[in-house]
Amino acid sequence: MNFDLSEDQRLLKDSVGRWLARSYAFEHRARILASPEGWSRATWAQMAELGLLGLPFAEADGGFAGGPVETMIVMEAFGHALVVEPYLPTVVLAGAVLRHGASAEQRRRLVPLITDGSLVLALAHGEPQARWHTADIATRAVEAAGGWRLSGAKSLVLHGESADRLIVSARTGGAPRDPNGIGLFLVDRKAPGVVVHGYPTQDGQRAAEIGFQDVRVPAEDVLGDVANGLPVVEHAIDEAIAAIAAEAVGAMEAALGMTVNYLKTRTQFGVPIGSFQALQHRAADMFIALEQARSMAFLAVMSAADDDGARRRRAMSAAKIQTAKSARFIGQEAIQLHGGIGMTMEYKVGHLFKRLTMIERQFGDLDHHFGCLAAAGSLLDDA
Amino acid sequence: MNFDLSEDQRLLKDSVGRWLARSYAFEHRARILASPEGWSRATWAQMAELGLLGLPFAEADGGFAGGPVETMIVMEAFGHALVVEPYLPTVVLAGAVLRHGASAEQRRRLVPLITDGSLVLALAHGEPQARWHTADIATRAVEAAGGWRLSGAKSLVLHGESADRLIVSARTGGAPRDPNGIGLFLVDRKAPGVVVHGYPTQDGQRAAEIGFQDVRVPAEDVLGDVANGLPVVEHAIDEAIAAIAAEAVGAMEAALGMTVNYLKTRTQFGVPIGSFQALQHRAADMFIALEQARSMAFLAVMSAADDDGARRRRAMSAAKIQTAKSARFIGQEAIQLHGGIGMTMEYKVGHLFKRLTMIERQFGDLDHHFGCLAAAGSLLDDA
Amino acid sequence: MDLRFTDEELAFRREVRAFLRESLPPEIHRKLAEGCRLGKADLVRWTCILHARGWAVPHWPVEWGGVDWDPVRQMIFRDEVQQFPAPETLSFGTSMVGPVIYTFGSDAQKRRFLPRIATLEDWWCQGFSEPGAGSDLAALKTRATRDGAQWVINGQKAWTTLAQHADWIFVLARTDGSARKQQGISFILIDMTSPGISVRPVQTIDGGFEVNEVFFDDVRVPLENLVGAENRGWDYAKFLLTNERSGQARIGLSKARLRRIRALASTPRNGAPVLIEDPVFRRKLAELEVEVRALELTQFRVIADERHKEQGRPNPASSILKIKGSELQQATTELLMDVLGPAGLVRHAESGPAAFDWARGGTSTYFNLRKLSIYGGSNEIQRTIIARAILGL
Amino acid sequence: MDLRFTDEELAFRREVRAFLRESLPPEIHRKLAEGCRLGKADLVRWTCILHARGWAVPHWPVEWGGVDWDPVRQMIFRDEVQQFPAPETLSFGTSMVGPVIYTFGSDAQKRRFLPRIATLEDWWCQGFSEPGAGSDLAALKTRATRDGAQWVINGQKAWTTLAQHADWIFVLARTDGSARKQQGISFILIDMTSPGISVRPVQTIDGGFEVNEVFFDDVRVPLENLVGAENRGWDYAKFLLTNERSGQARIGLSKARLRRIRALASTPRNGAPVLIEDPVFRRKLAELEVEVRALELTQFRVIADERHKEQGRPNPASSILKIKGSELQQATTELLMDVLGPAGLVRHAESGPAAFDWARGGTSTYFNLRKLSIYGGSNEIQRTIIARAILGL
Repeated sequence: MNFDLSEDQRLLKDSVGRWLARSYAFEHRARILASPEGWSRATWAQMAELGLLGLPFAEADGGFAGGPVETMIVMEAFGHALVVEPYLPTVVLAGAVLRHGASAEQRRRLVPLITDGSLVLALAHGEPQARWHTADIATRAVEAAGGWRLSGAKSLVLHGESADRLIVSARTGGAPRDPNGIGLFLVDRKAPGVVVHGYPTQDGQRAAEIGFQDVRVPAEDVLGDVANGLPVVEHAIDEAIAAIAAEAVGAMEAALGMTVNYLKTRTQFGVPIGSFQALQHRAADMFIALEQARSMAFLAVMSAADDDGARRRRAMSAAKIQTAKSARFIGQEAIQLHGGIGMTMEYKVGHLFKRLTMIERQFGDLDHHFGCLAAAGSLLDDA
Repeated sequence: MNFDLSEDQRLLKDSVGRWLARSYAFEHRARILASPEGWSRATWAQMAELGLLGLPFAEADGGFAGGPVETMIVMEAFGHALVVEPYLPTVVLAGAVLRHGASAEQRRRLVPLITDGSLVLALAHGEPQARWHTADIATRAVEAAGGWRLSGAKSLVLHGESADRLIVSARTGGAPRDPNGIGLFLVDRKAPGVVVHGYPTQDGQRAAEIGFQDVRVPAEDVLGDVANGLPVVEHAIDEAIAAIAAEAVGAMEAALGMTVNYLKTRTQFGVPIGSFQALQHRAADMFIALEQARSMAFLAVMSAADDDGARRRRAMSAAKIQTAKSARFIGQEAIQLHGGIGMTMEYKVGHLFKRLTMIERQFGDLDHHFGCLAAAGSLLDDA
Repeated sequence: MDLRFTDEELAFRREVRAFLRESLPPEIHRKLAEGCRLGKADLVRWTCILHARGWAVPHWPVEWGGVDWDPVRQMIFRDEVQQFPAPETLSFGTSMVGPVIYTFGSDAQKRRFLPRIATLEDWWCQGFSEPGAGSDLAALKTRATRDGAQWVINGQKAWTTLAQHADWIFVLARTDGSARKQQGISFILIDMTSPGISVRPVQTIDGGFEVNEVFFDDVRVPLENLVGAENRGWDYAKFLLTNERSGQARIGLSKARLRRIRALASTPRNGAPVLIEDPVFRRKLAELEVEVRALELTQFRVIADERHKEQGRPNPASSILKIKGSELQQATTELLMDVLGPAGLVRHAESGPAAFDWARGGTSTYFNLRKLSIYGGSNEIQRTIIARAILGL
Repeated sequence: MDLRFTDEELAFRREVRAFLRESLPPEIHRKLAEGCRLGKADLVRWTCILHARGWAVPHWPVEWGGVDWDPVRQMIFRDEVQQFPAPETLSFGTSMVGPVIYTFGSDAQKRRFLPRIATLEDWWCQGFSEPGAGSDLAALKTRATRDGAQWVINGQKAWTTLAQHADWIFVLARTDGSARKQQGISFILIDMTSPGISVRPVQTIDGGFEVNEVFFDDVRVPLENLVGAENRGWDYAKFLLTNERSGQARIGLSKARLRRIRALASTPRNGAPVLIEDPVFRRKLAELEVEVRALELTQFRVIADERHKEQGRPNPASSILKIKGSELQQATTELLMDVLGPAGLVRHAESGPAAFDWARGGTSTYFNLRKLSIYGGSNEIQRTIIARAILGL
């Protein structure tokens, strides 16, 4: 058991941290958010240069052979800086689908394009009726000459409007909530029959509702077994949960840091408000919540590669629960301890709060993951 | 809408308060607790003199025509002083069964004996398998020449060992959890076939497990309709819930008062610990919890006579929930803010905590009443 | 002792409800029910309707347009308005400066200002907080210096809600710099069109524009715009803030939100299972219903208690209403977000998809209502008031 | 970075578990599993068994009976002992005064005391707190004045756990009344059979006798019973208290209790429905399991961190372990009470009915464990440590 970063990992952490401090200041991010696409292709190119976009892929596929720890390092830094670029959909989610579900030929075709920044991907999986249930897929894929035809609707597709290509899950068989009978298809966002309606989410990021009307997919763009795509998606979502748990840790750390700093410098009644014991104790509780979340983010990261799917999902649900609880508590307390200034768009802490509020719910809220965990038996025996 | 006590009610409150302050000091109570029966017949006689034992009964039956507000006044004072006498089983619980379920002839026979202190009663209703479910009755009553014969087991009968007579619920028909088919029977505690095993409860009060082996009950000791006794018991339990909600308010008020006093007088680091803001805020939260519980105790008291059983039970569950939450919070915080001294048997606040812990659970714990309320629809429309 | 409403009170409740049903424009109702922001025009329109009915300022003295309702009827009226939900009148006028003027103001001030507050011809805002004076309000630095027949105001106010619409602002300003902190403060009424005033709107995290910074640069105000006595403004402010506290419970709003939550959770949508079937969800809903009911009764008690108190004396128990009322509004909004599920992630302000319209206002209300535990005397300040004024710590 | 245990560590875990299974007397195991109090004889017996295996004081230096385990193995050992559950050795000796003696004591003290601590031939208790010195420990008033070759001790200690069984007590006493509060305190070892010591047991709310008052009336102690330097006792106490804090997480106990809860909730009893079927109950259980798991990982991190720190330097993060560890022990006991239902109302100490034996120990453990957030530096003190030492407030 050890928590030490390797030499390479420490270098990665330093370089990403330095780059963001230099190139992704809060004011710069505000301008990116206000731009039409809501993210920055210039920043994306810098990420490619830094090697971040190819991080989790095997060298044989054109990547840099990073693992979950490397992704954690990057995402934690992104959480600190509130990065809004399409890293989660392209590199984490779609990246995981490609790693676990695509053929070697497909990976060799696609990974270099991701790595050099010329291909943005999105995972179009969730549907309007599904709430958080991953198997609730009604989009249908019907075999047609030399390929498939997709019809259906996908909801809350992260960066769906900006993506060059979409990874779409669709039912090739089975009843609506059957975990079997789901295939994965690579679809050009501009293909005939694809209708994209993009919009901002509450934290300023972008998502889209996407309709598919008899969209043609050639056979070479089918990813893996057309009846067994769900485990691939679930593994990708589990990796994404680990990634946003790390992102949340970064954002919580930033929120706590800003709060402590504010408590030290803001004076009322002639003294810094950080000298008031009630506020000190609440800051201490924020610290505890942060460290508990950090511990569970480690668990998620370490479980991301676990091949025992049931144990992996228990760990992810547990990590998601702790992340959600800590994120809610730290976010709310950060605003409260800042007072009015925390409520304004001009100040970073409110944006951290909003991002944390979204992370709480992304890939399933507390209730959903408690349901999963309660159904999965005891967590204690996994230790 | 008004919260004012009438002149008579104010007098009652003053006289009970004065009597307890004089005659029921903490040290005196400790001696009573240590006595073989665990309660005091001398105190009981004083209660009779003060008119407390006949309080809720109609004048025609030999009582003093008090209502739920009078019971609240008495029970709140009892909570303050941690009274351990069998008032709840005799006057509140059995009293309510007699008022709602007995014949005029039976009331005329029994109420004067209660009023003058010569008859102690207990309600033997709960059973080992029932947890908190009032309809879960397996004790059976079979008709026999000129009366009935009872067989079964009752659990946690308050003051069951001291009672002269027991009011026993037993099934005359229906399946185990059927709300119909339950009758009520008056049984001499010393009758052949009654086996009583008394023991202390965690707060120092007394209860008993009672077995009934073919116990004979003459026809004149059947209380009301032999197939429809459950609504009578439930009404009695509802009145008891209102009574212990008031008792809890008294105990919480005493615990908060002791805590505030301790915060003012205990010095550490050269100042009274009540000058520490974190402790001030926690005392403020205790005060809020007390006032919220007081409000719901009022609701319970005002609903005790509500003939709409469903609405009455919603109100009682809501009051029980608020009581339990406030009792747990105030009890725990009172100990914590006292520190070590609160953990000792020599000091009253620990006894208040223990009684509050029992009240939390008596007649159903939080989970039980949340279940009742969640099944009963919205509380908001009763307002 | 009787917690039930009398038949007359119940009839009054029905009368208010019927009036709301008949008179509230449906567009305004819909916006409120969905937790969306009203425009100035909406509120002016509704205030005129209330005024026509004689109910714009029912809690005021009858001679200034009030209705002779006892505290219970006042409470029923507010509760019905909040539950319906219908708009409440602009509190800065009707509940803050109005009562200060009719209690402490001159006859000329009463005649001049009160009628226009009642009809919302004058939109008022509150100039109390400053960048350096939040919880420590008495640290305020804005100064009013006398120059002939005028005050000259210099300084900056912060978190001035809806100042962008305001015709008038009431400010606390320091008129005696040598006095102790709480003394030497005066309560002054200022025309927002006065030269030297500038307003900078500040966007809040829900995306809305509600608060402002207001700058005073040699703003000249007639001497007669001083309310009451010079240097006694702190007393009037305390009177005002205590009134504000009691009004902040807004139990009717929490009840309305809980009803919306129950309705949303019971509505099948896209064929997904309804949330109301989930025992954990039902428990959370029941938990909040119990707390709201308890606070409603606590509010009854505070109101009933008012009859026994001398008029105008602050009741520290009103701090309970502020603390629990704000916490319950925040908690109900959290539960609303739980009901929304993924739809809560969508921002509706601009180009959000119509499929999520049912979820409109949920998440942004959650963001917006974080203010409740901060403003009007933060909940930390209220806890300190309870500890000191009630518990004697 | 690797959170998994190595194969060797897993084998070690199995070895410890096998030893416990073979060696722990079943009566002792049953008492612990039911949350009942062990007698002195039980603990002496078990300490001898551990000592025979060489595991009585594994965390000590090897020369004094320790085992050369790294921090991870130490943690695995403690965790297995707590989870089993098996008794932990008497902490006043093995974890408090023992480490102080082998770190700061003289060679003579080491030779004299350490072996008898390891075998529990000497039962130690802790004389720190006083009636006027609880959270403010440095306010202690017990004095040691030098008289020839002896210290003369006068004063009173409070909350002295298990002093009624003790052969020895280690006390903090003031040896220089003129120095600043934290200075002028010395760390002295006192034979409990010395004339002038009296012990008054104090019953706690769970009905047990665990704490005592200890009075010192002209108690004479040889000068050589001073540990380390005169007037430096506060440093040794801080060293000791920080060790204590890390040990207070007792995650293994919370895990064992959660397993007992799950087992009880899954056992049909009298034909009533099992609680584990209730989604609300399952949620509460899952909630605690997540928190315990998180704290376990946090503990791993603190332990891993120890390798990077200089030996003996207190890690303020250990305050997290104390706060959350005590809160989780208390929370698991609350949930246990929920499982017990009506049976939790019964007192088992004396004549409780056998039908409720399965519920034994639940409620009284709940009462008893309220102490956890009070002693060993109250959780309020720990929060202040975090705010100051870690956050710099």
